[in-house]
Amino acid sequence: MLEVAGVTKVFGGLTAVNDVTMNIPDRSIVSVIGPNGAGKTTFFNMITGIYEPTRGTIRLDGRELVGLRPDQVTEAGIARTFQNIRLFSTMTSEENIMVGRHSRLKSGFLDAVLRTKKFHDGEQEARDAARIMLDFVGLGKWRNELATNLPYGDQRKLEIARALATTPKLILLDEPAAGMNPRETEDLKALIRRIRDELGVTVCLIEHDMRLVMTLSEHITVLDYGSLIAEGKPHQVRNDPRVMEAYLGRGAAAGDYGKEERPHA
Amino acid sequence: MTAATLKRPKATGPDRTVLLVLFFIVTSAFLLLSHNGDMLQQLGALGNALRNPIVEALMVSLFLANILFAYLWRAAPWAKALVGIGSLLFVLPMAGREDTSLLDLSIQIMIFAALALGLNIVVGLAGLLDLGYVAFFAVGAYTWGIVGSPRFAEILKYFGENPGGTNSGTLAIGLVLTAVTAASMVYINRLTARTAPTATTAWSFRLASVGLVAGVILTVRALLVLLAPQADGVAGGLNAGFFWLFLALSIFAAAAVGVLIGLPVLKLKGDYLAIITLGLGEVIRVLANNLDLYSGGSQGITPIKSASVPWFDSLAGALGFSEDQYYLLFLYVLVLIMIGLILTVNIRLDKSRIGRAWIAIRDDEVAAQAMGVPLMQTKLIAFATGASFAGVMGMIFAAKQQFISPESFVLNQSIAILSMVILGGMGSFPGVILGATVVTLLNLRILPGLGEATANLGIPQQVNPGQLQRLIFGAILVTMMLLRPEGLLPNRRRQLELHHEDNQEDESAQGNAGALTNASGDVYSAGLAPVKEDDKAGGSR
Amino acid sequence: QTTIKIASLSPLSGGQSDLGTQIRNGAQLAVNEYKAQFKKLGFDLVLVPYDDQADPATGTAAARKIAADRQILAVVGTLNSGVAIPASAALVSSKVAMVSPANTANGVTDRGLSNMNRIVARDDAQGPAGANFISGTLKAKKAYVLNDKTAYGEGLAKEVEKALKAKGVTVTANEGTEEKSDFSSIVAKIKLANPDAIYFGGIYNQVGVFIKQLREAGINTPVVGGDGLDSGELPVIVGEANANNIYFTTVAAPISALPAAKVFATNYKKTFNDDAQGFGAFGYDAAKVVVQGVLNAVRANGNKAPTRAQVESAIRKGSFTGLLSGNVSFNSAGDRKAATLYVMNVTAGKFKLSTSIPVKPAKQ
Amino acid sequence: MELSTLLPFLANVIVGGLVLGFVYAIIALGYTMVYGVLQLINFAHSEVFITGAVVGFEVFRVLAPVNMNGYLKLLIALLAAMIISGLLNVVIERLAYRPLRNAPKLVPLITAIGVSLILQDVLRVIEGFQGRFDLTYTLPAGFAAKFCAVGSSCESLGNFLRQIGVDVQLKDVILVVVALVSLGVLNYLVNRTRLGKAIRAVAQDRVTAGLMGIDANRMISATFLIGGALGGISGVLFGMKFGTVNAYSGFDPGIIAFTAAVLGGIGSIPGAVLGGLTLGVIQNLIGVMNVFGGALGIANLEAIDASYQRIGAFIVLVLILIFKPTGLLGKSNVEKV
Amino acid sequence: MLELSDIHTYYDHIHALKGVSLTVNEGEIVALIGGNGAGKTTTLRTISGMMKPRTGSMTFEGQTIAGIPAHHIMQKGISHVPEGRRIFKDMTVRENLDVGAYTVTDRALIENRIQEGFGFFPRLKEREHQLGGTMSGGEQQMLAIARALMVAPRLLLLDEPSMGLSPLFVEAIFDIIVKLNKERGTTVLLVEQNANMALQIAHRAYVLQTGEIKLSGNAADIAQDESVRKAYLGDE
Ligand SMILES: Nc1ncnc2c1ncn2[C@@H]1O[C@H](COP(=O)(O)OP(=O)(O)OP(=O)(O)O)[C@@H](O)[C@H]1O
Ligand SMILES: Nc1ncnc2c1ncn2[C@@H]1O[C@H](COP(=O)(O)OP(=O)(O)OP(=O)(O)O)[C@@H](O)[C@H]1O
Ligand SMILES: CC(C)C[C@H](N)C(=O)O
Ligand SMILES: [Mg+2]
Ligand SMILES: [Mg+2]
Repeated sequence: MLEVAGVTKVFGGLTAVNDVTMNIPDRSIVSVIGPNGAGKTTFFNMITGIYEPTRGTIRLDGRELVGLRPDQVTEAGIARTFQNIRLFSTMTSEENIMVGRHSRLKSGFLDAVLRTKKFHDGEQEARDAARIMLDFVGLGKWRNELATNLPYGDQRKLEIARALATTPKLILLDEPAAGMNPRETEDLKALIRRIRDELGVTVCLIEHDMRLVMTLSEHITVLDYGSLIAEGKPHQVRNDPRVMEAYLGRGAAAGDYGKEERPHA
Repeated sequence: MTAATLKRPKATGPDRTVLLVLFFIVTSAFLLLSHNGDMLQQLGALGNALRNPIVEALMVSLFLANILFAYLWRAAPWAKALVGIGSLLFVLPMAGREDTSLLDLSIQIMIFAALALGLNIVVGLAGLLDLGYVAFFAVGAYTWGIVGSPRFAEILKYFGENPGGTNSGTLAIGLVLTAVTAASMVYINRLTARTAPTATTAWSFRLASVGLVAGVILTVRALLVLLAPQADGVAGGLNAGFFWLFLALSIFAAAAVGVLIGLPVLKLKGDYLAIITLGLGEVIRVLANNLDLYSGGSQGITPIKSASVPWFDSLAGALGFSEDQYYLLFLYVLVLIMIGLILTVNIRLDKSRIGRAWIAIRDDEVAAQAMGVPLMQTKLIAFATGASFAGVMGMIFAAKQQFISPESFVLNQSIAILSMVILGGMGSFPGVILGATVVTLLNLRILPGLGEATANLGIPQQVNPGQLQRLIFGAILVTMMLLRPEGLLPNRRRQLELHHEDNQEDESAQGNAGALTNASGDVYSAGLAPVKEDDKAGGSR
Repeated sequence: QTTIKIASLSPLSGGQSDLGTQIRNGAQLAVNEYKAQFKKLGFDLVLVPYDDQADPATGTAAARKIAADRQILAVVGTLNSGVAIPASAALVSSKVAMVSPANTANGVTDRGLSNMNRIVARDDAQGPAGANFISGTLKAKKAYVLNDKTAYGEGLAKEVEKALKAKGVTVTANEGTEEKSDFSSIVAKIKLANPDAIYFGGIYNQVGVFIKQLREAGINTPVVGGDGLDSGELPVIVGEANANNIYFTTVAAPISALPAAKVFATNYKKTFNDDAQGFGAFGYDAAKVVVQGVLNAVRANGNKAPTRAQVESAIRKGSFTGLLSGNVSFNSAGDRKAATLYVMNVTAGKFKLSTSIPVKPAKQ
Repeated sequence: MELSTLLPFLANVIVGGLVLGFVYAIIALGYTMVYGVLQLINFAHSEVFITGAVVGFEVFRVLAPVNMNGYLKLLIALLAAMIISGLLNVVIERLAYRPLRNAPKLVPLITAIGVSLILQDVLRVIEGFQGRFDLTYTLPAGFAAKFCAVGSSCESLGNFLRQIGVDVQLKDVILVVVALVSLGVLNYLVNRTRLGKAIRAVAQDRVTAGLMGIDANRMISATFLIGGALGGISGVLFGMKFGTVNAYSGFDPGIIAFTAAVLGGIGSIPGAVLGGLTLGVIQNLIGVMNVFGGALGIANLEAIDASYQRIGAFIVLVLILIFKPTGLLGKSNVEKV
Repeated sequence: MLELSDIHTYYDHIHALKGVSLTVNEGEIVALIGGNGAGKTTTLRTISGMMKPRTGSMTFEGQTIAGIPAHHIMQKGISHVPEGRRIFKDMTVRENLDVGAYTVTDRALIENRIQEGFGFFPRLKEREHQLGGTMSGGEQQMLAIARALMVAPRLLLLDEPSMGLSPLFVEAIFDIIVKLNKERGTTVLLVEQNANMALQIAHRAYVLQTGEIKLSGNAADIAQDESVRKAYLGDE
């Protein structure tokens, strides 16, 4: 579904992402991992139009995305969350999600002023969507609370709900489990599965929590210093010596990640 | 939901219906009394007391407070309606019949209220600091001022004498050019909404916009030349019947200028935007000061017509207004209707997809964009909407003053409007209206009243309140902001936010700031726009 | 005791408050002078000062307030023509007479309002007078005209330009500037153009700074201006040493030339602890016209309080004496019938009367 | 017109613009310092700087009869103005901005406007009691004279300047020197000292600066003190250069100086200087457009006279900001998401 | 060394800490664990003076520090690595470290410590002149820790130091903590979601739940506690 070919991003003299090619199949859950500063977030930023790649192409279902503005990318069907949470701080949870519906609502200026049927339908739809999404991620009780008042973990979930509200084909999650304890990470894991299974949304995530990554991903791409150093199924990646050296460290060889579950592949 | 957060503060406390009605009756009586010259003559000492400018200013303020209380207090709906309608449609016009300064004041308050509402969209909702807002007001004022006054005949005469090769052919060319370029702009826009913009689309868009401007200029020029022979027929300006047409045109003209100014500058962030709008506001004023043919330059334009509505005039006549007051009463009613419309538009926009998008970009541009909100377009809508309110009010202002000159559109006016917005409570519609009322009342009534009342008390002239209006106004501004930083009638959103941060402050005043909340997207922070070629944001080309 | 009020309308706050206050104070002195006389007739005469902040909109609002106070019978004001025009329009329907101590712009009376009068000459007299001086006395062949981009300064400069051209003087430029501090580019241009005379339509505290910089750049070309320069502050700003070769037309006789004015100046100083300047004297004269007009109307009304309409016509029709600037009567448009324009000459910081020119408005 | 007359003319216009630019630059620094640390457009700075001008006026006035070296008088004037304007600025911050530290950014902007209005009238009242409105500087003898006049010890330098047609006064040279020295000191203070580093840290994140052991309030006060002192200097320079100020004359140069700060990249010290100089020169060049229009025979250029000076500068600002959205030297502040 | 008793802290009306009492002894590593929104961050913020407790007492080495401004508390020897890293975005890596050493006046000592930080995190040395704001999440985390070490604190407050770090670095961080504690005697109060590892290196631990201390004791004991394992360690 998403085909990234040869993307490169150079900041001044620093090549943050170097000639990375990657395909994300429809309805899959894939991960991008790599040491700190490997270029993962930059990679996401290029897909979503926040940075323009120095080189390379990015296609969603055949449509070229390079050069589109972030909002156009969203409209095209890619949603994302941020590594540092970026919620609309003066809005309630519900309103945050309703903003997510923006590109799917078609009522315009005049509709709003004249309160046309189109407007009312759109508002109703957005509110319904907000309710559904809040319930989906389990934040129903926070509906009318200002987003900043939510605990950190719930803010992450709210961000996911907001991204889902754009009815994406693909959702990019940047370290969704950061700041969550193992217990909460388990819940998140279930949530991510449901996103794919129940909503049919393809998921691509960046994560340092190997338990999550190894048990959830169908495919893993590993970046180091901007370059792709390994990819494949979790067990292949896990045992790749380059990955171990650059990323997983000593403990990894013992294979204590993903003990409990095997990815269903 | 949006509606819930923006509902007016729940009127709590005891039911004050009786008090409200009583207050209404008393203040109305005093207002009517203190503005009736004949009665004042007969009242002797009491009359003199009531005539005291401070007392008078107080009467006016208290009377206006009626409407505020009707809004704030818990009371029976009929009482609220009675007070609202009674004050605005009955008592005020009646008092104004005796004292046109009241009508003038009320119109001016509402003009400023509308301006503040417009600026509120730009600053309060969309978070774009605009320090040149008065420019749009000027555009509206001049749109009508030029055609509704002898200026128009002068312009026609000029073009009649200097046709410069313009003829009906030019009109055709102009119209075709306008149509073609406008259409192609729409087309390119459609195109780039779907696919990535390329250098070609970008340049052709720019080319088309230049063509559009040229087309409009050609068309207008041709029209002027063709109409030139009619110059004598419009010696005093276009027929007042055109007022309505131009009411619509002033809206569009201001909105168009808003878009024109907005297109190049809305990419800028925070205070860069502020200073550039300030500059463009000055540009418009200086142009008005220099383009003598059109604007009359520093001499201004006068007299400017108002609409003529025969049935309204006869109504006013029947109510005992004198002929020279008809237009004021008419403008009063018009501005009342306008403010109602503007308020409705505001409320409806706020509670819509667009309003949410404004607040979203105010809170966090990056996140808003990632949620599918097109930045430029959303900001332009805010700019143009705000501008259009100013445009229509500019026209009403011109008609009310019957005279406009560049001096009425100086930077200080923009600043004053901004202070109304913030004093009232940024983002809160009733707050903003209250802010406009308070500032206008202060500047036009209370402070001058203070000066007049104390003029003959033998206070040394250096410290005479009449000459310290700036000082007093400044002090009031500072005090009010210190006491109520969230504004007089705060927006609930803002209030929550503010209190929220307030409480985190340890009282030793050790800075720990709002920075504790992850308010990453502060709209007023300095620019974030990427500059270097290699880290250009995707959307920037 | 019935109260009769006279209003003054001038900027009391903001950058022009200095001049506006002079008008108010001048008017106050005139009112004080007549208080006793009114008292005898059973009236309490008071002055109520209004502040227009030199802003047309504020001025209009104040005018409407004046209209609403029926005790106010007439107005002294304003300072700025730009304010006088809309303010008088707002007052005309309630027949409140205005007597302006300062407004020279043609448009002030050209509209033919029944209530608007002025005791100063019109710019279409003042302009040609300045132009005459430039071409006649100064024998200039080439002049550089500047203005301050206000209704007054630009209007006056236009008249000057027109008159200069009619006299065959080359006008290098008629340039506007709102700048109040830095004139270096204009000075450079003048140096380049090398005119025989410079005319500046503006007010002393801008023109003064300009002249100072001009002189410091070593340019001694004569500078001519209008009534806006009539202030004792001018040579102070320019600097005594540099305050040479400056001329201006004005409508009030120099204070030093009239014994009556001397008394006025002392009175002013005593009452307000400040030095009287040109506009103080004008304000005084204008107020005197108003008060005498009211007095005439009172008499005509059988010593009863007159109506505004009566006062309006008493002012327009009456003739007034005992003023610092000579006798006053108005033509049908409200222009002073026989004004005198004085051309003043500033040498070594001292004002000297150069010539005086009688002027009459086109209409009598 | 000949080149031989146009070139010296142009040189003069540019030199005039540069001198003016230095005045703007120092005023702009006062804005930029405060903006840098609080992100606040300190509208009251125009009055802080005019206060400096008033103090300078008083010092020169009082010292006028005293037989004393002119430079010493200037030094006293500068010091007095620095102290008073600096303290005034600190007090303003304490009373009108600090209580609003956590309020939305635009709230202190409004109190700043309020303070500005208050100060205008206060200054007028103070001088009004002595019957003064326009304050005209009495400069020490010679300040207004030509720089290196014929017969003076540096005649040859003066001759050179005269040869290329540049025409400057001693006070212009003094102005530039004082400006440069202040700039140097400021630059050292902000970039080389612990104080400067602490101020910059506070500017970016007050809370975290506190965690580093920095007393944010003291740093903010220090910033206002420095900014105010710069305002004092600029006030004296302004008064010295143009000769006359009144309580209301800060507004216009204040706006232009703030524009200069923005043009240079707000918050940046070299930016403020570059912005000030650029605006000064551009203003002057636009002011003489009509001469070039005349010389080149371009009618449209000829119509651009001094009345376009100020908006010409604004239009240049717009053009520059469109291409460099964060000003000439502003950091491109890339936000990492 | 550090003693909190009955501390109550509020965010507006949100009662975040409801009477927290805890002790940290000299030379200890104390872990503070708890779910999302339990109040861990608030506890650290209260200690370092970023927030003021509404009631309760708090002493550091016998001196009361409740309500004292953050910069004074810091000067007593407490360093705080805050949640969200809070790097100075417009300063380079080196400048960030320099500011971290604001209270140190000895240039040589500062330079020493900077080199030491570079030793812990070589990536920082590579990026010495990069702006803090453009660093990746993990890089910022390293910088935040190195910055806090510039003053050689006696008590180090760490708020989720492993957040956003790759597995390799998570281990490195814990090694560094242990090393500091062993070799320098630095006392550490550690907030971690990675409770497994935190409890491995800590001597003692507190469990915080909705603003209250629910459990305290030896780290090893806590790690064995059934409810803790279920709630925080992800055991089914
Ligand atoms: N705007 C920028 N300017 C300069 N360098 C940048 C910029 N953005 C990122 N970098 C650098 O590019 C590299 C890749 O950063 P990126 O944020 O993509 O890393 P990451 O893989 O997401 O790391 P982490 O896991 O720590 O979040 C980093 O070394 C970072 O310092
Ligand atoms: N800035 C804030 N404004 C308002 N409430 C807040 C703020 N920060 C935290 N809270 C609230 O205070 C409570 C304690 O939050 P705290 O951040 O201390 O928890 P935590 O244990 O650090 O959680 P996490 O693991 O998510 O970091 C929570 O209920 C949270 O919602
Ligand atoms: C000189 C000015 C203060 C007044 C001027 N004569 C005018 O008409 O506006
Ligand atoms: Mg990252
Ligand atoms: Mg936390």
